Amino acid sequence: MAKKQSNHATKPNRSKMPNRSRMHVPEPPFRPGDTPDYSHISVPAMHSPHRPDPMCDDHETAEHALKLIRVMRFNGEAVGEWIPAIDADLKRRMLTDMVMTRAMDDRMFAMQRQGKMSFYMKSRGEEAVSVGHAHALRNSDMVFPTYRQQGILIARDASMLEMMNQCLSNSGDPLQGKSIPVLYSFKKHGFFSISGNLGTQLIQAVGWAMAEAYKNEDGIASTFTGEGATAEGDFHYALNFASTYRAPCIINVVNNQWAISSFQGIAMGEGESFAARGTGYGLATLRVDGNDALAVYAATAWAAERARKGGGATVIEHFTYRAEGHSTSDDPSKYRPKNDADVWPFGDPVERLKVHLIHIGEWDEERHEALSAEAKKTVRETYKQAEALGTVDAGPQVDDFTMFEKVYADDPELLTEQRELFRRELSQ
Amino acid sequence: MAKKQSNHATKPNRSKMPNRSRMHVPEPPFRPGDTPDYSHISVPAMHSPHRPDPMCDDHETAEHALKLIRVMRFNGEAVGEWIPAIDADLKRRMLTDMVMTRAMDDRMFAMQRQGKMSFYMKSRGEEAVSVGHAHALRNSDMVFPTYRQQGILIARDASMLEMMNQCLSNSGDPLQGKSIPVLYSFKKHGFFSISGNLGTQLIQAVGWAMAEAYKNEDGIASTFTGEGATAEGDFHYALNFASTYRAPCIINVVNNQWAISSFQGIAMGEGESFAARGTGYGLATLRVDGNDALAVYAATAWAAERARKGGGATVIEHFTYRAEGHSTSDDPSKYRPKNDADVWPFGDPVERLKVHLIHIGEWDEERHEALSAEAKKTVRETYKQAEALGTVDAGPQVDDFTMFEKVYADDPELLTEQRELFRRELSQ
Amino acid sequence: MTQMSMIEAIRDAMDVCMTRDPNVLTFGEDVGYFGGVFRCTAGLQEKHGLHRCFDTPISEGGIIGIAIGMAANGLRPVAEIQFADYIYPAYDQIASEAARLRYRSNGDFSAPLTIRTPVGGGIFGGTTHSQSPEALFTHIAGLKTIIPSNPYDAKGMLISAIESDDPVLFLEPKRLYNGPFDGDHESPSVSWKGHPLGEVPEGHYTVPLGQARQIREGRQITMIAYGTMVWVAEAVADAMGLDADIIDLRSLVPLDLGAIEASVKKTGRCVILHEATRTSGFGAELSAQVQERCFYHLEAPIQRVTGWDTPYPHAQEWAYFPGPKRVRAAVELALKAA
Amino acid sequence: MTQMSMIEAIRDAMDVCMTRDPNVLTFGEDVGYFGGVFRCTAGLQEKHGLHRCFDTPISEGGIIGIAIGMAANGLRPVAEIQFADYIYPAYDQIASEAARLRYRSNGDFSAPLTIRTPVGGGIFGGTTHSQSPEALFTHIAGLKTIIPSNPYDAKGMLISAIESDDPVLFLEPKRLYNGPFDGDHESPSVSWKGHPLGEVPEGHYTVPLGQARQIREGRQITMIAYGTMVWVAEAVADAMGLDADIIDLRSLVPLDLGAIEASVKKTGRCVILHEATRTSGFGAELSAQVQERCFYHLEAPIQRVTGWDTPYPHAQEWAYFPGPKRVRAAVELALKAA
Ligand SMILES: Cc1ncc(C[n+]2csc(CCOP(=O)(O)OP(=O)(O)O)c2C)c(N)n1
Ligand SMILES: Cc1ncc(C[n+]2csc(CCOP(=O)(O)OP(=O)(O)O)c2C)c(N)n1
Ligand SMILES: [Mg+2]
Ligand SMILES: [Mg+2]
Repeated sequence: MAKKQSNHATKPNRSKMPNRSRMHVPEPPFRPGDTPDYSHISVPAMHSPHRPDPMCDDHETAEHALKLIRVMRFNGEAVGEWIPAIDADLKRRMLTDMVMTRAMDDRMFAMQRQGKMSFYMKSRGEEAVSVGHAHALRNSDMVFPTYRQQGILIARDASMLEMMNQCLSNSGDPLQGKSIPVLYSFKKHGFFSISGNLGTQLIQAVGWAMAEAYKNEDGIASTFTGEGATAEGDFHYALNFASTYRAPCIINVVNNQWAISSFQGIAMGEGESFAARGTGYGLATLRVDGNDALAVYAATAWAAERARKGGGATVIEHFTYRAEGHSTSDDPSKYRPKNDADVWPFGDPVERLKVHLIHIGEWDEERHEALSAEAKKTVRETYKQAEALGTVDAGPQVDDFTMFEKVYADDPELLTEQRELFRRELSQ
Repeated sequence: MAKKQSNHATKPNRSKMPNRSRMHVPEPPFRPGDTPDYSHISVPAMHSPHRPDPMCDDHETAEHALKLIRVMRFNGEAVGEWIPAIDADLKRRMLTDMVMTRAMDDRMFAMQRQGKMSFYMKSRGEEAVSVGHAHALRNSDMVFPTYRQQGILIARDASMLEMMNQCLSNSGDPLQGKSIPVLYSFKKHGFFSISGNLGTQLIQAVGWAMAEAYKNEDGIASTFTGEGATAEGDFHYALNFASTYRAPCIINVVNNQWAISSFQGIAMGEGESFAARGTGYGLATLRVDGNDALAVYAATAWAAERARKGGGATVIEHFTYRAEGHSTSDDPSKYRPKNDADVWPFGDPVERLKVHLIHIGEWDEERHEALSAEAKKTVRETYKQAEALGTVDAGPQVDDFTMFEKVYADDPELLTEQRELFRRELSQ
Repeated sequence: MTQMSMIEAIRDAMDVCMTRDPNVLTFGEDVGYFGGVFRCTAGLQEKHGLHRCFDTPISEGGIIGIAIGMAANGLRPVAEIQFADYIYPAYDQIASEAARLRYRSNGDFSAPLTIRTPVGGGIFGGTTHSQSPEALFTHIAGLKTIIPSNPYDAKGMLISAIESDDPVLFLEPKRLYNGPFDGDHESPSVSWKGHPLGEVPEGHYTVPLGQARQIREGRQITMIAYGTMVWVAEAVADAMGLDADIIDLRSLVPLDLGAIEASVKKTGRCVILHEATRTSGFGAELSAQVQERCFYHLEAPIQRVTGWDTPYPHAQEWAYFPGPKRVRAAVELALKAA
Repeated sequence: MTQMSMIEAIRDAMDVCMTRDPNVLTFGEDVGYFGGVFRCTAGLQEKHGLHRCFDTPISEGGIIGIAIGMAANGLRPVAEIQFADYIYPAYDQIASEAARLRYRSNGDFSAPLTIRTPVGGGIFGGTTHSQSPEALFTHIAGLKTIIPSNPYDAKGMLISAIESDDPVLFLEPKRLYNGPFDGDHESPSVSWKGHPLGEVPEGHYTVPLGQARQIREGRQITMIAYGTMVWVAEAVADAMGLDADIIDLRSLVPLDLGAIEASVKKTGRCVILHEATRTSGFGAELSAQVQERCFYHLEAPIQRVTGWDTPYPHAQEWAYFPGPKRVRAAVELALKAA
């Protein structure tokens, strides 16, 4: 069969058992012990597709679903039609937010290893996606994030102390210990409560966006999923309802190549891109280099304009790489080559924005080092303040009785009874 | 915004309330009281897309998702690359099956109106889809039908008496009254038990097909959904899993324009075809004139060959029209113009195959009348036999105790107890 | 006061709320132009506009998903699920999301939506048009589950549900849409016309959630029911000449434990009725509660009268339905026992 | 006999079945190369081949959907749902399809699949990694729901489940994966090594579904538990020096009513334990059954010890968990009463 060239080479069956089955199971090109080589993935240098008018017919974006919007070359030069009209201040701000996000991640990961919290999830390698995206939206646009968009909170000036308190489930935790670390909720920053259940928020975001239109307001919603979770029904619901009601929203698929231990081919199958999933629904579709903060900004701004003007939803695939383990519970060396992240051909998003800023004469190595040092210091000091408010297993802690609160708007009789039972249990 | 031409004109808001909302809600072009005019829907006469090799790259079928495969012109002439290589005997057999299906539908509908059964669903206007499809498969290929593919059973020589017995829930009902009318199950005819829950069987069919491949057998599965039910998550699961594991199956969307009272635009949104939903998953996609039995046959044969040879799944949209109410519980004049079916520009599937057979000199009006009369007679006589075995409220009936059977492979203690309680209840 | 069927009462509740509050809207499969397969939303689109009463794709998960997003964004969506048997694709959105949003965000967000859906058998709907899945929802902390048995309650409770700051599942016993039903399917159907509980006030009123309705007072036995079974209980009490306390729960969560406890402490005997499958039905919770609270007052084992532990069959519908005979047998057991 | 943790026992059961029967296969999220986030399928892909142990898209509904199709087509699929908290997107496929297929087709088709999924708290998993949704499945006629409490049962029951001609939901108390757990989270964790129930036969054996295990014999009180709570019950019985009958149900549907009835008729007192939310938990059904069958033998109200009617909180995990204190209080109530 003349099936198209796939984005990933397929490996022979590794099992000791002969496989007479005709059932096809996709496998990643490289496993532990292999030497990864991504030369089959093309890194388009100057080949960003044309930038159509944001109110164009969705057809005009069909090819965008299969190409890759890029702005920054590896040498720092910005090229092509998608160069966003933003000044150096904003670019430096984006760099700062990305560096800060990474510094916080590193600290929290280390503290989890020391038993200060039950769990943590880093976003290393994906900082450009959240930060670039956030800066192209209005702060009042509601985002429905997954657990890997902490950069949006940083970009929106959320209190890092409150974020840390949430992770530590301490006495300052705005969620009073109810949720596991990183499942933030910050309505005041247009950041919807993150669900532990993958996918569910995609369609909720569409409902939120429909409500904006219903109320004749011009806010939009922006929702995120990993490429793995696109397989949930909610993804289909979101695309379908967004299309039917022309909901003003952006549906972001962060394709970081991995869903815990499963490579993106498990969710993708014979498809070619996750953005292309949107084509059949009549939605606009963009595919963007997720390690290129300016490209992410540009694609987001395009989609936000389209949504705000009544043009309906855009599916954006952010093509990137999860540079670390899935979470503190994960060891990626069990299922992919140790140096996989290093040989990934799209570089590091912080480095790339830095090189660009230097290239245009708005940044230098010293300032960058100062920024990194400053970020680390801020994080360290903020963490100290947070720890003073307690950790998951050292006081001061959340009052246990808070667990009975906020189940309903007001407590039903049964819960009052149970609270009393618990009081007696404690006094035993 | 230069949005593409939509397949349906949109109507102004009919409500008495001023609508300041920006939320878009699609509406069908015509409602009761309107004079329907489908001249905006193009009926391609000679423009069937090219017939690629069934093992082609799925890309090559992307345009097929937006065009319409047709074989028969309205004058009966067969044209284009998709003319199937079948002889007049098989064509007459298809015509016979379609006529028989319609005759049975008419009779059962009338009998439901007389209270002989609780419910019935006709397939008028869609007979070519089921019959044309069935004849292009092997009888051993498992179909996962909806409630509107009774033509497949007729085409596969299932006993009409058994079908009627099922509808009557009488003493001869192979399902012993457990299921409502038309939810047939005929494993011996490769006809999977129909679920009352829409959509669910799409992904089950993919599992069935995976099992065929797993066992290294060359059977395929073919599954059906109405265009309305494509909005269920199961549709997405089916496309995704079929793509990932290259399952040997066919995913049929019967777009009969209506889902009870909702026009196809509610499910479709800004999309252009239901076949196109498959494109983003890397599946082959065909769109076929569902009132053209030869085109349905040709598309099915193509997809079956592809699946059987290991080329994976095809999504086929059968573009047709539900010529009657949704079911005996429905009154379509409440939501669409009374003559909508008559002005639908693709004609009647029985008529079209008949005209073709006459055109090629293999049929004439007399034979057709004889066939119709014969079909009516067979149906009438079979129905008499069925009624002699009981109806839903006149004996002989299914023994009530059968309701406790087949819940599990063997009865758990609790059910034995409940059966005993029921025995006592009856003897009160 | 006007005469209303349960369908009209339900429609009127939505109409009243939509008229008072521009944030109220309703949608679901066939809900818009057509007005719903049971006609509960008939006329609402014409009156309130296309954007306030509209059709959705056939996607129960999607319907509840958008309702959550809308509710979190300040609207008061009323979502219809065409039959309760089709609510399962939305189970995750209801149980993991709507019911959890307030808790997991510690009150930062909430999802005050109402889900309406017809339940119960009696219309020859077979396995997939007859189910009563209430117990599957009463186990979900954060969700309210209610079920009226007559037009008056239906309207007042639906208004309460729409105005509630919590997600509410509003179950509509479809066998009661057009009239009360005493459980005898062979007797001619009765309409709400002329029935005192078919007398419904015009305009706005509420029936508070969490309060049972005492249908009649008695000292001999307590009959706890909801939905269709309320009427079967009454009919059996009449036929047997029972001096029964009959409680129509109306709200399963929150539950009116006070009413239940007071009654069983008085009568010492208790029969619980529901149409759903027996094992792990809501009757189990009621039985456990009664036994925990009234143990020393019980003079006989609490009896459960329920559907069997099988799917709801089609032809054997009336053999499955917990009709008067099954209720009578249970009452006799509850009375006979020492 | 070899020493096995519960994880190893579960893996071994699959290995044994896959070795004996080429129709057995297993799949789920991260199940293939990696061997599952709890490592239950580690090594099975390498040993049995890519097509017999593989990764799936993150789509619980899809996973169960293909399992149904495969099972109907003669295979014996074992599907893993990564956490029971994520089973709800598959609820429709399980309840409306797997559990109904035999019935609605009157035996023409059936779906003999096994669903494995970890349940319960105790690992600081918060609302979405701690749930015990068993009651939601015990209400579904046509489905079997089982839950082992130790490696020996886990292996024997999983083999029975895979060989069962009915769909089986096999719940794995994740807090017991690596060792028994007495409910005191502050004491050091214990391993299955050296524990008698960590002694597992090699090769094929079965533990029949529907038979409870009598953990210990006593005359004073009956403690009914399953999963993690079996160990908490034992610990409390030890600490209090109870002469208790402790029953590990193992199978919730089908239920070993004989064992329950015999025990409570003997002791006259009964405490029921589970981790799930109280309202409409499986304890309600157990309480109702005990009350119906043993009413005249009961000397005190049946007590339920459960999680609270709230989501499973993160930081307050041990305040939510029905630990030794809560069990002790219930036992005291059951014993004190007349
Ligand atoms: C409904 C559901 N199923 C499974 C999980 C367990 N789980 C958590 S993260 C994850 C992988 C997600 O991968 P992806 O969507 O690619 O996001 P990424 O972690 O790469 O950002 C899985 C399977 C879950 N949280 N929810
Ligand atoms: C899960 C589910 N939701 C809703 C229904 C109710 N229902 C039955 S048929 C139908 C319309 C289906 O329309 P479509 O898929 O286009 O099929 P058609 O009837 O046109 O063949 C609806 C909403 C159902 N059976 N199952
Ligand atoms: Mg990922
Ligand atoms: Mg249709």
